[in-house]
Amino acid sequence: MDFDFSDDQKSLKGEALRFLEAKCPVSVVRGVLDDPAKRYDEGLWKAVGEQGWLGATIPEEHGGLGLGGIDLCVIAEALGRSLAPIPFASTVYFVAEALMLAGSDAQKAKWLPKIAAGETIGCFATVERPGVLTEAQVQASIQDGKLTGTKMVVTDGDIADLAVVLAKDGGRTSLYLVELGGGGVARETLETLDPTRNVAKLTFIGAAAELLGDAGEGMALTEAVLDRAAVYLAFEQVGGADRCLEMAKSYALERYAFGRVIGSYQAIKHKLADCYIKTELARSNAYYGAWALGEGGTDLKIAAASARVAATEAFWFAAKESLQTHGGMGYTWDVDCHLYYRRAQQLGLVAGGAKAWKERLVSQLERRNAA
Amino acid sequence: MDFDFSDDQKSLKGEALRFLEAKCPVSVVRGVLDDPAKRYDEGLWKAVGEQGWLGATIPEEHGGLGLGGIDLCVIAEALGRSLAPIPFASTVYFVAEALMLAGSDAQKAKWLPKIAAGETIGCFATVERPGVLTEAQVQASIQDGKLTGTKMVVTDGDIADLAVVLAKDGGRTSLYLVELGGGGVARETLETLDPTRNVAKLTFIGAAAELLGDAGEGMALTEAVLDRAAVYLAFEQVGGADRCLEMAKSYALERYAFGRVIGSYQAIKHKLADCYIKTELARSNAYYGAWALGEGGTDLKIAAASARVAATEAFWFAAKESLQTHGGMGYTWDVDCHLYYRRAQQLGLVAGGAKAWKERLVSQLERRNAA
Amino acid sequence: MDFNDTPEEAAYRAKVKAWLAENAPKNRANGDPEAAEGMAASKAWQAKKASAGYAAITWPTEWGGGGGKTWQSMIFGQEESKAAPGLSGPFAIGLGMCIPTVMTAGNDADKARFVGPAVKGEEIWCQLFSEPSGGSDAAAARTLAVKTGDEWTINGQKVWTSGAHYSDFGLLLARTDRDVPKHKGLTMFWIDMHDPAVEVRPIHQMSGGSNFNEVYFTDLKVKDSQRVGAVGDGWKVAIVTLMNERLSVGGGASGSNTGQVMKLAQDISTLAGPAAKDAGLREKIADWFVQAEGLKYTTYRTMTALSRGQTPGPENSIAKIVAANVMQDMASSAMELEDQFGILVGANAPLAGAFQNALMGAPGLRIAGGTDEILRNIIAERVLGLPQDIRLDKDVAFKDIPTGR
Amino acid sequence: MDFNDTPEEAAYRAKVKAWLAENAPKNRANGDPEAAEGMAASKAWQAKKASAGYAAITWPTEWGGGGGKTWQSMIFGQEESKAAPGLSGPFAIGLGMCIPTVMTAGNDADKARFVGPAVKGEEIWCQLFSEPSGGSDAAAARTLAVKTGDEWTINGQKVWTSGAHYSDFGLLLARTDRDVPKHKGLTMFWIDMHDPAVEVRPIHQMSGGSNFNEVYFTDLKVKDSQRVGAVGDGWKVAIVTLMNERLSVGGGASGSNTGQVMKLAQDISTLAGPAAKDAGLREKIADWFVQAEGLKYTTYRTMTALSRGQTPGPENSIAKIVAANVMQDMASSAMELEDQFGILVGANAPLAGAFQNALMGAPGLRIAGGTDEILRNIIAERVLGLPQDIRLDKDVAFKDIPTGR
Repeated sequence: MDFDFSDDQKSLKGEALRFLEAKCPVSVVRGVLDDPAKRYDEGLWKAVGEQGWLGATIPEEHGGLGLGGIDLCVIAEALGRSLAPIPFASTVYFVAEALMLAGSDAQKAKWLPKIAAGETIGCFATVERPGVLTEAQVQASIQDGKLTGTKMVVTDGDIADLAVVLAKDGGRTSLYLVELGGGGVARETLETLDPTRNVAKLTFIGAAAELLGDAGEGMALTEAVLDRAAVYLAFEQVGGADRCLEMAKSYALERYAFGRVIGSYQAIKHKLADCYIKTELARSNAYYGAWALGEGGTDLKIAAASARVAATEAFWFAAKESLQTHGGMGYTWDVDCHLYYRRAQQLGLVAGGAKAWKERLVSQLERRNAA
Repeated sequence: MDFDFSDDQKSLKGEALRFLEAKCPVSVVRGVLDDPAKRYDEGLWKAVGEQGWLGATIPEEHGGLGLGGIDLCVIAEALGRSLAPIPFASTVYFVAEALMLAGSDAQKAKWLPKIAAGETIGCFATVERPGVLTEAQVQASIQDGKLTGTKMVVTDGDIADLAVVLAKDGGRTSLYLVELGGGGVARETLETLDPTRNVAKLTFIGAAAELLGDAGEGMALTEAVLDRAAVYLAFEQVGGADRCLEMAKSYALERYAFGRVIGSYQAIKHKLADCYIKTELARSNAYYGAWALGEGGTDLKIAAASARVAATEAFWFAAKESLQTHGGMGYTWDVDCHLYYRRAQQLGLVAGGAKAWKERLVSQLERRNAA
Repeated sequence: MDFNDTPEEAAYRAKVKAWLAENAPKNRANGDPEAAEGMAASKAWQAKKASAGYAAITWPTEWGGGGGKTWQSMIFGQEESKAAPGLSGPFAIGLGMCIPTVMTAGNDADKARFVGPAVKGEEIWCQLFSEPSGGSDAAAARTLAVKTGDEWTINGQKVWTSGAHYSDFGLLLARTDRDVPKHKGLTMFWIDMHDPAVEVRPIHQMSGGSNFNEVYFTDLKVKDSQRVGAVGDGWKVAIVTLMNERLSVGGGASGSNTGQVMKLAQDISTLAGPAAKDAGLREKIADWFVQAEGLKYTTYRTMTALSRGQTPGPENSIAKIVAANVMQDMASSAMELEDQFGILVGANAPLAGAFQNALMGAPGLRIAGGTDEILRNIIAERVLGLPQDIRLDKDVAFKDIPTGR
Repeated sequence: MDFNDTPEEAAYRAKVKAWLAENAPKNRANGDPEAAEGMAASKAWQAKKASAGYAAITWPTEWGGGGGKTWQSMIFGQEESKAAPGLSGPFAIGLGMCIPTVMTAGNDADKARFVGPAVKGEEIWCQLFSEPSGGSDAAAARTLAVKTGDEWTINGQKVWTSGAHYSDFGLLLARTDRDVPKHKGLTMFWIDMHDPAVEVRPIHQMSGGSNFNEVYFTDLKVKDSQRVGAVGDGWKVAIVTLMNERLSVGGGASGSNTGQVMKLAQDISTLAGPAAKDAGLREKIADWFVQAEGLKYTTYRTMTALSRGQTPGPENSIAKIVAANVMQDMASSAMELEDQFGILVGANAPLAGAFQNALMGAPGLRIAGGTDEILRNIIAERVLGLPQDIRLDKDVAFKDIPTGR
């Protein structure tokens, strides 16, 4: 039994926190928020690349650090805490993971080094309609090796170089690699609740597409990618929730009402205790998810869903109640609460909402019980 | 717009409260709780009968007071508050209502005067299996005018003289009147969470049964009875919730911890504020239900379901958090909190649980929206 | 119990409806008070109401009111909200809070000067109580008024002031004595919002909008005759203002908005099938519905009490706390149903982003006019009779109350 | 991160399992300590464990312990809970709380006298802190000890005492000075529970059971040598006891019990079809599951810290508050699913009334050992560092603290 980060992982975490405190103060986040033309912070992206984080789990032979998933979790927690406005999740949790899960040797050799070096930004393009992603929803199709169709709500779709796209070829749903700089691709920026992260609509009209993984395995691979991404995202959410609790705590210790700090009132004390409870439960579930990254199978499916459900709840609760603790100040643009309130929704929805993950979790439990 | 009880109704309420304070102190409730042989308080039953309450809504021609449903609501609120351990709901909200809804002139003339006079106790026997009552569940059947089958969880089944039973004759599900003193009826007391109310299993083996209402209308009539009963029960629940809040408030004002009354701590203040909020929402929904008793139709179906959902939530919350407010004392047998904790479950389940009523509510809303 | 009008009510409603049909502006281009034409339309409407006795129905006719009953005012409000929605907005604070305070505590000259123009919509008022240091604690006001001769000099800052940028006058709570306990050192004044010593700055809200202002006073000179009530009586006067706020029951709670969620659910799938058939969602809809409808019927109970000439009970104190939390919960649940699309706002989002807008508005509703926490305290103390929180700021000179600064 | 044993851990676990397979009672008829044969079985088992060094694994061998590590104790606990469940129960309070207190604060004679027999299961201890007047506030103890010569006379009452009826000795917190502030006037004693001046009365719980007692002292005479720690140091000593309580991480949180709800749902229908397919129920199951599993993994984190020789963080403070509320919510939701059958208990109820039993037990769990409210306060103050509640009972002589009497 060893249910904690190793000393190396703890020191990586410390390093990541210090790095982001220096390179990603909230001014960097607000720089993207306030400037509609700015879709991510390029300086931070470059710096993060130089740290080697983009290739954390990419094998050394492909230019990565060859670390384990747990190491990436540690980085994710720091990124979530700092609201880093960069296409890290899309590129690393989704596209690099998809390549490592399903890519051919040639595909890995071509793309992983570029991702590790920060030269290629990725995006994951699956949904077309509101509601949970289902196979029936997928209309994008391949004809003569060319992709035609529209993908909505593609995070980082405006800035990505490479998309992993879910599409149908005849009756078979598969994943495809599409270079967005090629022809037949139109992009349109979509306005979202969290302008610190870019989202686009991608329209493909006969764009060149290359099969990723086996034909017909598109849904299964998508789920496998989502499971891994869910664990990393859960660490971002826990990092965000931690920060919300800290902000609420500091404010509660400095803000006076009726002659004493508001942190001395039980209404605030117990609200923040509940916030702590939810965050610890999320952290423990996320740890289990981190462990399961190395296990795969049903363990990972259950752990990923648990981590996502608990972390989505924790971050949302922390974000909204931290804002509430700040009172009127929390409702202003200039105080940072709303950045977390927005990001809690962004992270809670980007890999699908908690409701769908609860259904996935219970289905897996049923399957395990039946086995 | 006149959305409150009339002066007459308010004075009836005051009278009912004073009467029950005198005739149904908690010692009467505990008398039934502590004595397994005692299935209800016969003295209280007699006294309530003498008040005329059993015939409140029964027409004067049948020996009742001929009052409206709203008047009965006022009485119900007082009964719920006092935890009256008598077969009032079974007899009045269920059986008398079923007779008034569906009985023939002869059936009304035979039974309503006896109910009004306190000579006949009724029970409503529908379910056979765990889970929501559905037509498929009904196995009890009529052959040659005789009833055979088993009904479970029949409230007041041990003490009733007359049962309204849901059964099938061939393909048609209908309600039947069965005199329990006749042959072919076996009764077995069932242990429940709330021993202050009697519950039995009724086994019929060729018992004489008389059709109540049109053949094949059994499910529709059952729902119609449940709708009316739900409104009356909601008032009992609001009465119970009120009492729980009062008990918690008094205890919070007299119990000291750390040198001051516990009611001065926000944890308790805000808990009781939430209790007040839920109870007021329940009261308002119950008022709407009371009004709708006179309207019937979709209005009543929506109002009854709303009243039941809100009142079940309010009483359960009040019962469990009033107990919690009492701390260790609340967990003892000698303090009355558990009587309300038990009754909150009894009232919340007796006409079907809130989950099923939520489904009924939304179905009705859909129907209304479509119309 | 009866949801229908009494004959007397029905007759009044018919009269009101006829008048509205005749007089309410057709094809109103823009009721937004932030735009010049919208404000002009509002002022014209208010003048028309005043001339017909509908501007302040319950006030005596000698003050420009209608000399009517509370139930008449409620019926007019219901019908006006259908026939001329939003137009009366800019006058609500003045007629609902400030002018009643002047009428109760002001001097005769002020009453004569201000009531008429306010009723007719010629002058707009704002309320200047909240300060940065005391959002929940208005009696902690620090804005300082110092008297020299017959004149006061005011310095300080107010915050969360609705309509300050289009107001002509403001009712200002200021500290006039720092050496006595906080509730005793306050004094109320009216001020001219057009004075150059008054600066109004909009507050940029998290939702992007600006419905409130900060208001700064730099050596604002105010005559002693602008005092409303006695020196040191400011808190007593403020309570009059705030009581009037609590009594101004609006056109009624609007009931549930669950229909919108049901509409959304018809077009969306969950993993198990159509969302409209999802039992989890259906249970939530039922829960929201009974809460929202419960509030609506609670308002009816209050209106019934007013109709009967009774003082309403405390039932209405629960409205905001329930409505705001249902709004936030419903919005985030609906977005969860939209799944990845939930993050979109505006035209690309389902139902044109209605739930995303609600999500961004809800935190403000949970805070403005008393946070959830303050309201629970008020219910516990004023409704349930539980003890006040332990106060460290009573019987202490204002200047000695801990503030962390 | 690794859920598997290290080689060292695996070797120890194998050794423990072999010993347990050899020594644990087969076909144990009755482990109920309330029955004579059950208590005899418990005492025999404890003696056997002591002779093998498993009775107090982390204690020094000179005190009858095993001289081992915390991680060994955890592994033994896990395996013992499978091989010999419940048998060690009667000794938990003595070995977990009372004896460690004697070892820390007691005199040499007491240590020599009591540690050995307690380890061997020959003598059972109970803890006498809580009183009727101060359930959440143990320092408010009023049981009075008055000294005459070398002897103390004790009068008063304790409450919520587990195992008092089968205990041989008790650790008693008594008030010895009413003229100093509450935390300063307390003194700790050990007492003989068989003394006729001690009366034990079972508490009749709302669930029908009696797991706790009231204990009355009427002129109980106690020698000054029975004092544990200095006069007036009782609260400091009590904190040692309570700290040991917090450190005694048991065999580990058991994880979720959602399987039982899923089992129930397979046999039950809702209006829309089989309950097992009901999305509302499935979402609840997921919520309960992640909470229960979250607690389990939180325990693992604590155990890992102990294994590594670190002091665990405060994570474990959340366990009871979460577990008790999940238990209550799950029970009432399951009963709602059973619908009218939900009111039944015992054999006629679905799953033999498991959820009804849980419903009746949950309120006790939410209260015993610190209410939800006290625990949230502890988390806020000790974990988050927020200020203590304002105390009116500090720096005041105990006799002058308001009690309402």
